[in-house]
Amino acid sequence: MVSVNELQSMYENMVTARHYEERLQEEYLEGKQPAFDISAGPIPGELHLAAGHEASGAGVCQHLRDDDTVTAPHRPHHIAIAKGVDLKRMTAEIFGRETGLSKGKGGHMHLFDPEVNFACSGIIAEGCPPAVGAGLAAKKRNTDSVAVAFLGEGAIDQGAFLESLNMASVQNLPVVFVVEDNDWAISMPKHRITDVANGARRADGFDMPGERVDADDAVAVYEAARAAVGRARDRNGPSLLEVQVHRRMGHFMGDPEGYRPDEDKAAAERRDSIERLEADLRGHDVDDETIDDLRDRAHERVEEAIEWAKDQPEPEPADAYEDVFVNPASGVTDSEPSVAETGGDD
Amino acid sequence: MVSVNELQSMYENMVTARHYEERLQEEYLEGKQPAFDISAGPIPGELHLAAGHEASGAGVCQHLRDDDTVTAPHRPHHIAIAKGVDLKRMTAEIFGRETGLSKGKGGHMHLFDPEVNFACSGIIAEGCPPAVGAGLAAKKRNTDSVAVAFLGEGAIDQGAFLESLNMASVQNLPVVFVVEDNDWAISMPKHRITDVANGARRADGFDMPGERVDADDAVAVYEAARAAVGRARDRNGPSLLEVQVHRRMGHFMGDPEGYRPDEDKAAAERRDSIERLEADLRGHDVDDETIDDLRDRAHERVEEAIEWAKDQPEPEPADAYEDVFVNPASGVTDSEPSVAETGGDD
Amino acid sequence: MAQQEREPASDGRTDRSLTMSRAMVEAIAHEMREDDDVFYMGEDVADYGGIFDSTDGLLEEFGYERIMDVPISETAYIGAAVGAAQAGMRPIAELMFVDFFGVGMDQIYNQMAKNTYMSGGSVSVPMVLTAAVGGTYNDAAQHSQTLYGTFAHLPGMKVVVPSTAYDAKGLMHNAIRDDDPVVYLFHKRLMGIGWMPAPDGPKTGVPEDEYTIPFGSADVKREGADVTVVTLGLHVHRALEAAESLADDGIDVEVIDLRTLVPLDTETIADSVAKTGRLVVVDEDYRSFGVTGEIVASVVEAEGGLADLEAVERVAVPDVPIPYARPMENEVIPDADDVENAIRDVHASE
Amino acid sequence: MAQQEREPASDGRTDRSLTMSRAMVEAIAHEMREDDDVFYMGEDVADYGGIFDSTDGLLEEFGYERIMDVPISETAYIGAAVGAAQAGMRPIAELMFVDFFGVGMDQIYNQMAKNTYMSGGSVSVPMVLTAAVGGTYNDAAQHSQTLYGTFAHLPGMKVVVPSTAYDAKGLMHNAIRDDDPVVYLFHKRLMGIGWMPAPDGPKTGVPEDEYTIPFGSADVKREGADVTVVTLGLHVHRALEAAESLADDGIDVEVIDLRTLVPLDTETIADSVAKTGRLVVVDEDYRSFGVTGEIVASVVEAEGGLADLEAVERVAVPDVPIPYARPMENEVIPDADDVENAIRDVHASE
Ligand SMILES: Cc1ncc(C[n+]2csc(CCOP(=O)(O)OP(=O)(O)O)c2C)c(N)n1
Ligand SMILES: Cc1ncc(C[n+]2csc(CCOP(=O)(O)OP(=O)(O)O)c2C)c(N)n1
Ligand SMILES: [Mg+2]
Ligand SMILES: [Mg+2]
Repeated sequence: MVSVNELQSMYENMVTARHYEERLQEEYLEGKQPAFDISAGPIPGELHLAAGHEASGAGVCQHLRDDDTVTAPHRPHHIAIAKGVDLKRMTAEIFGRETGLSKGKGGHMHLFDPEVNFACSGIIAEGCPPAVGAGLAAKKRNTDSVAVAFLGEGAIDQGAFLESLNMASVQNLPVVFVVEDNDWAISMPKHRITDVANGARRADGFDMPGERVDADDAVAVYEAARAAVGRARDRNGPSLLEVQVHRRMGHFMGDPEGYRPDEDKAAAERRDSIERLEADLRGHDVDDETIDDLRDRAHERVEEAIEWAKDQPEPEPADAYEDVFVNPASGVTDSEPSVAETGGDD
Repeated sequence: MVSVNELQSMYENMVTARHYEERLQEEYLEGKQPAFDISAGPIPGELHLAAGHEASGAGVCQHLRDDDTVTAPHRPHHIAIAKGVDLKRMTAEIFGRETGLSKGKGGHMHLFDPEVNFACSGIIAEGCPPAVGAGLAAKKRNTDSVAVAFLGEGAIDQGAFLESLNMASVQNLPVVFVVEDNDWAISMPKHRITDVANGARRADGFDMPGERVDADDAVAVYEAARAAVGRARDRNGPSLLEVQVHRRMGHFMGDPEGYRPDEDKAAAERRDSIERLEADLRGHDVDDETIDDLRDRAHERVEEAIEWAKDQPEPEPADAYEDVFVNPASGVTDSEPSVAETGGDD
Repeated sequence: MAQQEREPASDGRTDRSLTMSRAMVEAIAHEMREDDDVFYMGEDVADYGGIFDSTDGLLEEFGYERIMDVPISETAYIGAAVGAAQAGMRPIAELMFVDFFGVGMDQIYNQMAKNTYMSGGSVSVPMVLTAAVGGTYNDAAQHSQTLYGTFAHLPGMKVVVPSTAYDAKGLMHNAIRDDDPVVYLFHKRLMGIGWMPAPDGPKTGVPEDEYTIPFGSADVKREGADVTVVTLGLHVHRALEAAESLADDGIDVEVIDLRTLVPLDTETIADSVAKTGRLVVVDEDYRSFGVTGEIVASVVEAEGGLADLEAVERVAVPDVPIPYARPMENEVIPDADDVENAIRDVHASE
Repeated sequence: MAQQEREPASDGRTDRSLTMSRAMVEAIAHEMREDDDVFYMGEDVADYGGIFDSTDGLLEEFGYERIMDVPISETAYIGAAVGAAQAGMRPIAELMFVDFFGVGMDQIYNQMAKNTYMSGGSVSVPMVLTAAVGGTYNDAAQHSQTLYGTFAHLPGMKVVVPSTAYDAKGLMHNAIRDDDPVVYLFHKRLMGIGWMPAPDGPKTGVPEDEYTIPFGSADVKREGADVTVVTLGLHVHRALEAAESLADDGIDVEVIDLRTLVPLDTETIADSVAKTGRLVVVDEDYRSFGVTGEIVASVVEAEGGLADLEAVERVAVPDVPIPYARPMENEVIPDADDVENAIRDVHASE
């Protein structure tokens, strides 16, 4: 059974994530006015917000430690927050600043925080194999850390995910695959791209337990994840979990969502996992004041991170030549991972 | 129920295939003596023989017409024979001759016979997506032709196969996937690379029927394939079939098979699907003479094909520049598929 | 300039201006009307109309059967296009961003590109693979590449890179009708998408009637006597901008738009360098082992090329992934100033 | 020649000859003994010992846990190597034939190669990706490529191509110890596999002790004054053969073995061309948009390079897939005669 402390912790993560997304949305859109221009404003590039996905990140990561690895997809913020990624440096990264997690090189789809073993990336299902690799490293080193790969329901038809299920299974690795099913892959409804309404059905074909949590319910996710993470930590092998979530915003900021029925969007708003968890908290006799405190603290943290990030300096142009092996103009024999050799493009 | 005619037809295909492999083995190895040298002898390159796989090709293709498409993997001969590929031109191709199916450009892993819609290729599971495409074309053109993708059990962990299952399923395409399970992927036993002893279990995760035929039994394959091909032809969607076969020879010619227990190899020889089918024929009152006739005719056809092939001329060096779009040295604007422009490498 | 183009029919209103995406879509729609075997597959190509407007409006006319959304299974659907093409259809398959090629490359280069050859010509693969390329909007290392060199290096595919609406339409007609596989790479920044403003150049007059632009015919987008700039895609416009700016200083720049990398029109390049003696090659792909090196080598190899050549510069993305933050992305993707500087350098040399 | 190599310890018996595969395996075994974090993953690497002997004998010493057979899931296991490397281990992942890159390329180039950059250097990916390359034994279009240019073009990977047992060992030590991802491409024909006889050259004296060969140091395998040949892999030996044959005619050829494509030792090349004025670039990859063009461009760009250069030829696979039958395969893969002819051409020119 979930403890009140854990409920509160999940709640705080979820409220932080929700407020974070809402604030990023403001900051992002503000700069793209009046006609939406993706290359304008304080936050560069694409932005995929996860409002409505919070129960998944919070419920799963509640079972994880810093030495556990998480890989996340293009919609990563709620997971990063629940995993304990440094919020200030993550925000600075999203704003493209020098003190960002990746010094401004990665942006919101490429957040890496080795302190808590978190990474995300922008190609569908791409994080699954590296999660298998983290599980393999844990097994080889005989630690009890685990790895969790998050992906969207649109990603369950991608080879990288399906191959990873088999590899984790045959090598009995401590890996949990978590599918966040928000019913949409950009504009494509789930039923258009797969006949399997319950993605967890795929697990059996790889001799792995699969379970679906059919509501935006942080506590139900928490319970299912307890079993899956526990199984991994006890060296009993991988699991697949599919979690129903909802996408409250467009696929990316600027998405006109012309393909989406109004009722679908309205339903996403009705099924609010945060309200539901609030009710659970009250059911556990947590009073209004405590809940308000948790929420205020979360909001404050978000504001602080955003303020801090916006104050940070931008990288210098020449920083672009650092942190990669660069094919040197002459026979440089340095084999360090970070080399600054090439001086420019002309 | 299978008819006597059909039993005889399968038998003839199987005996042809078996004798073909044995004869190719002789021709191939003869030229590589005394120390095995892969680049010597009348048959160039690698050679993957399918002795022991015959029940699969024969049992499935018995249900196919020329307008049905088959894609096969690196071990294709028995399937090609059962599908009705021109044996002479196929043999000439294997011997690298000008009159081969591909004019000597493809070799034994790249046999294409558009007359009967057969193709094979050398990358694991690579033929699955094109089979899906053939099924898609049939659906779009509203014909009742079907497509069958053959692959090895080692290929069921490859993304191309797994993605194809989903795509065929969600688009309800007339495709049958046939897994030939010979227990080995080169030197890797099946249990080392997957926990799913019965690969047909994967089907359910894509909402598709899956069935396994657990013996080297052409009649059982025939029955299972009847249902699967029939389902496809009737526009009821794809199926997955796994068929137990045995590899009587090395993975490729020259494979020392040091990894393979003697008993495993002995078992492969014991479980001979051809002997089994012979017994079935006798059970259907086919007499010795008829069986001998079938066998003799098959052997004759093989000998003829090999003799013919060995008599064929080799391609000219400059033929290498034909049948592909070649980046021309100057602004040639030809957009035909076959262009000979580049004159050499120096 | 592009002598080979078929003249538009007399009723074609050539004064009509289109964005590059409208011009592409017009060609696709025309081919789909003419030939039932043409269809389009990709992610978000139906209701959404293509993330970069590549199929905008087609669903309404042709329906879900011919403008097909597919699972996020690039290997499966690109390979399915190969299979359908071999069965005689003319599929167009879209890879949403060229950067995703790595999940489906086997089907692309080992089957689509090779099956004609491996079958000795008995099989042809008349399909088009479209993909969006390019940076300039801070989408970082996995969504900003052009990868021109990667596709042009591997034999069996024609590689098309339009820079204007006029070219985009004619090249698309040709691509769909071609019996070989064609990789058609369109630059996002040129498409004229509402949320990603295009520069002025790509929106051009486009005849309403069909017309084809043959592959392998580079287009001299600007004639000049002093320096030859060879480029493609977005960088045609950046080179033209640099050329205009240098005209004031009396440097007369010729700008060659390759339009196709395979086949490559080395003749037009060599002729121009014979005239100018000075060469600047500009692209948005990685510098090393790619387009710029090939163009330089092709000039050096041409009859008299080495003698003609007085100075050369390459302007491309230095060999680093594309960074996210603006100052860094601007640094690595060549802009008009970078091109201008290179032109000045080769002009001043000797 | 290779000044930078660490001297073998005095007890090293440098007169001991090894095949290239034995030399590679020796380096791997040494690193595995020294560091528990090193392990090897691939298809048929355990009991079989690697289809091309790349792990021959390692299972016996290190067991299945460290010499790991994996499912035929290149995306999964190469990506798993990335994950394990980021967790601090030092995996070696083998792609059995480089031709299969297309099924796993996303993990290779979008993660292995880019994660260091995309993380601003907070993550490193100390792994080695090995793959067999090359033709000459009639394995046709899907099993005979070298694809040097494909890997060298995309940033973030070091690319190593040994041509002798001595180099193979030193480069392998360096590859495993490198904190960057390294793609190590070994040519099948050089390995000394029983069933695929190697030419004489690759079997060389190899010290028993460890030693490293720094990346980015090309090796002048033969000094000469008249013509510079730049090459790598198998073609080092074909170029040396051509050079010997030409020596009788008084043409003195210098043969440069690149050893690594990334980093590229352009200095050694430019110095040689400054001396000879004549350049032949030879490789086994496709001609266009690849290695040969890059080398030519790098010489042209070098200080004084354009002035030094009097004649150039490229010898590579013309832009066709590799055909199966011998007469055709022999035609497209450059042999010593092709190299000799090109050298004669550039020597005769002017
Ligand atoms: C291999 C690949 N194909 C396509 C894309 C483009 N793309 C980005 S997100 C997305 C939809 C993902 O849907 P889902 O996995 O359900 O995640 P969600 O966005 O709903 O959270 C697509 C197709 C990509 N990034 N990578
Ligand atoms: C993508 C890819 N990976 C690896 C290989 C090398 N390879 C060729 S056959 C084979 C084993 C195939 O086993 P299976 O599918 O069971 O077929 P079988 O040979 O047993 O008939 C492997 C690994 C390949 N051709 N393609
Ligand atoms: Mg989704
Ligand atoms: Mg097998």
